[in-house]
Amino acid sequence: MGDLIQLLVAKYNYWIYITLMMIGLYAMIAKNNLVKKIVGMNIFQTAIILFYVSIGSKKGGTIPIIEHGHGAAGSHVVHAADYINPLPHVLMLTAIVVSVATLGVALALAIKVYERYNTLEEDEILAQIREK
Amino acid sequence: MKITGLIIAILAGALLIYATADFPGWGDAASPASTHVSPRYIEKTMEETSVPNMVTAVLADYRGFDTMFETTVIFSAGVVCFILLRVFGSEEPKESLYRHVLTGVTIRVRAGGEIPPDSDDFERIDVMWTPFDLIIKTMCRILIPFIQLFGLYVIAHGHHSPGGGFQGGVILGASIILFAISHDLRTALRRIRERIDALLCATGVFIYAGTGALCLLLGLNFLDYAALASILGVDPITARSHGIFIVEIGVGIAVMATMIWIYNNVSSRGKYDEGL
Amino acid sequence: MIWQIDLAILTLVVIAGIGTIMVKDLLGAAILFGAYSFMMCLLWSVMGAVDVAFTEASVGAGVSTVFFAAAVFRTTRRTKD
Amino acid sequence: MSEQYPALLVVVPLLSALLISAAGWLKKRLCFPIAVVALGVAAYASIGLLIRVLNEGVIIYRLGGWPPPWGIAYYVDHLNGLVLAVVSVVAFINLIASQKSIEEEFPEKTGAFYTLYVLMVTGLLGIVVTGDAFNLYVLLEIASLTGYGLIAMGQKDRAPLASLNYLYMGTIGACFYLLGVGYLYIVTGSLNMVDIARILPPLYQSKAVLTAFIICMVGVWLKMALFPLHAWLPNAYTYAPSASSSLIAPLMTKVMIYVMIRLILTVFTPQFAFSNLAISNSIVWLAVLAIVMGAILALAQTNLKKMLTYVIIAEVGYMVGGAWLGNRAGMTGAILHIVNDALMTLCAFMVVSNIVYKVKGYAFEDLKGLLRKMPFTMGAFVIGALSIIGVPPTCGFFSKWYLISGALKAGHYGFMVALLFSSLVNVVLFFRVLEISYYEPFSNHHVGDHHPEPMAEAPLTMLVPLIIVAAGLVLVGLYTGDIVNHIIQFAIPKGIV
Repeated sequence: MGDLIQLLVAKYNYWIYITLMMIGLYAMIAKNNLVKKIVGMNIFQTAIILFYVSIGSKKGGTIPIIEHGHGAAGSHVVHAADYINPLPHVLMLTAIVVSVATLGVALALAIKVYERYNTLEEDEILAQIREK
Repeated sequence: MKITGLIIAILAGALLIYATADFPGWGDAASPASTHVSPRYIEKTMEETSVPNMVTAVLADYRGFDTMFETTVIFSAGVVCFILLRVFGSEEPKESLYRHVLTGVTIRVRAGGEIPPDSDDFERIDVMWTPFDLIIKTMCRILIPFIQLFGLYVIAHGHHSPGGGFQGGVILGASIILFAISHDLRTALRRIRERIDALLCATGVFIYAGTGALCLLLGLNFLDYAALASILGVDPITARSHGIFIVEIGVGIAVMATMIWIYNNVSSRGKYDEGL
Repeated sequence: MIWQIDLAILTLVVIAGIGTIMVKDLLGAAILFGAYSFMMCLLWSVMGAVDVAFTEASVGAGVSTVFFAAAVFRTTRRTKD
Repeated sequence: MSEQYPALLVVVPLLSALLISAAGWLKKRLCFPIAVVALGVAAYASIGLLIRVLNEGVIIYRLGGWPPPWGIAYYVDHLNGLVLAVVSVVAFINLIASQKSIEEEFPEKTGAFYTLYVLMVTGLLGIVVTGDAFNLYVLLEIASLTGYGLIAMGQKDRAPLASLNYLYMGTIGACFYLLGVGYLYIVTGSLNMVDIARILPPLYQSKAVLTAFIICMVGVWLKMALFPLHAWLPNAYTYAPSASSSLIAPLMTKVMIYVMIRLILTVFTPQFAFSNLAISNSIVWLAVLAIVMGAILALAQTNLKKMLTYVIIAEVGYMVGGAWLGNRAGMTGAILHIVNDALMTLCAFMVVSNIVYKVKGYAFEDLKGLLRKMPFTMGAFVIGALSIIGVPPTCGFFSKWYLISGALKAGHYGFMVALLFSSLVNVVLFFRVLEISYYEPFSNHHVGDHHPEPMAEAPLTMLVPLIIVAAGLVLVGLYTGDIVNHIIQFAIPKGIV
């Protein structure tokens, strides 16, 4: 029992992130509305970003900005254990940008589809294509 | 489809959760991610780039190449939205509305009808027009300069505090979008024309990639800002700091312009006629 | 970081996420997505990722929501699921 | 200058894409020349790079001057040197060939179209040249985003929907890849491919590494449209404008196969992929399924372009299967087939764009009488078809030969049978197309004194590149021995026998 609780405490964060990812993935596959799928896509991407950010977290670490930055280079030693790992943050800044770019393109495409078929529901669009 | 989706999601989730068994604990300071590559960033950024904000230093210098392509991604999203949605030489709208400013009377002009002369008396309004709201317009007018000032601060102060080109650029872009929403798209377009906006977009990315190419021409590797030392007249470490600042400005310009560009195209369906 | 706060925010994030995909109105989904992004931003600032939180606040909760609203405005709010 | 080639390869197209975008607003006439110069420089640099690799071995280029695990580094070895040359040459030839059709189809947006075209090539070259797992993701997104835009410009009715579906699938694929990299990062702490490979061996038993491998592979398979995950591909490629389909069809799937091979060979090492995991056999069976289903579905199509897209799906099966056979011959066949299939698909799709340019359609009825009307185009088509079928002097034969001998060596007869079956189906497919194009349209026979329709060939700027590509198919076939002995031989690590 003790082991289980320890496991739970150490890992519950990851499990919740994965749950979020699966909410997004489910919405992308199962939803019928094109914009809903785009929302799901964004949830999926944000959950992955959350996962990455949590890789960088460090118990007892502070935000990755060095205090007394001005002219103090070398005057006090910086220990790696005191600061949170900045690398995942950098990667995820990039990933957020990618997700907003994808969002823009996806919405533009959805508007194009709507202009042509006058609906955003996938089954109605497919029915219209089949009719022709 | 719903069942398939659920099954796929549950299977994928189960696989991912199964793998967490071998992960280091959450927030473990001894995990490989915290001990292999990152300590150098934490301990050496000040010495090597003299930028206190490690995220900025890693973003624009150690992994500056990623960031250049991140800006390119945004730029290509802008171009894709433009190429998909923009309609040139739009046919005359079915009907357009004009408001007589003094009396508040609304005139409806059918296609082919006579358009009121271009004067201060008449004002073109959107079909989905909401009545003139003094509070919103005035508040936005007052707020926007401060938002823009904050955006510039975020870009400029990215070395020492959270923020940088990307965040600042988004804030600057958002201020213009706020202007477009609180007034209307045509007024906003008169401030930043489409062509200027598109050129700014390319210019921003060009500043970034051009800085890198300049380093290459000065004899060092691509994006090695130390090469700028000879031009800027400072030592190589400070040159890195300045180089980061230059590319952050580029990122800011590109992101600002692209956000506006995407908004204009999406909100007006590429007609640049009536916005949100 | 305080685990109670962490857990509370995580729960809210999951609720907001489920709400976003369940609500039967696209404009509502857009707004709920904004709320979801804000929770996410909160979570990241709690974790110490200030730059990422800043970006998410301006992009996820700000500009993305505007894009969604603009797209919904130009198409339709109606959705079957 | 030659030590800067790896950077120039990516940076010159990127800078020129920005210039093109500006030129699109200021002076439209300049767009095409800038694009030609940019891709020309890229092609020159990539060939120069390949020659340097042949002489000196692996080239490492540090971007920003930072040493590898901290900064991003480019690694150019024989494998990606070869793929780089293919990508840049294919993109260059196709750019020249499609100038006419681009300017006819998008008179107002040529600037934006060329921008996206060059950006996409930048992305593809970057994917191939990079040695950093995360950098690969960013470039993958550039290539995909521009690809969605290029595809959605096609037929008004169907292209946006097809492109949107591609976007959903592509984003899931890219996200899976990103997640896989995250799983690797959490257990290794590194993003550099070589560095990850160095750290991994003690961790081979870890569940996290296994999961990372699986989700990376699933992501890449989604992007390359391996059979059960292929649903987005046929519509997207069929409804795309001809200039973009002849860029995307030859390159996108092939580059993703390169990524898969790179993941197997460099990141996870062949020992892990082939020996530690006992899944290679089932993946080859998946490839068999892809080949058979691709061939059968291709038979069911009634238009040329869609038929070719299903042929691509079958070809993806060839390469995946070859790579996963786990022996030297199979891997050689897979890498050689990346080169050959890029050229073959380019040839076939350039033929389609010539036909579309002249006839305004690509359904089978539109092809009637084309053998007389467009003899050179159809001649090139015959060579492309022979190569796809796998007839000796053309290059398709040789890669198939290696694949089959790999299958024999691995004792995987299912894969061999699938290859032969698909060749037979290809014979039927292409013979049917030729038969249709041999007969004149019906209406002509009713006219009493019937004159054969005059020749109406595509313009020279489209025809000459096509003929060069067709000649290239035969040339590559003739020089296969050299390519294998001098390049591919060194691309495969010694561990694989």
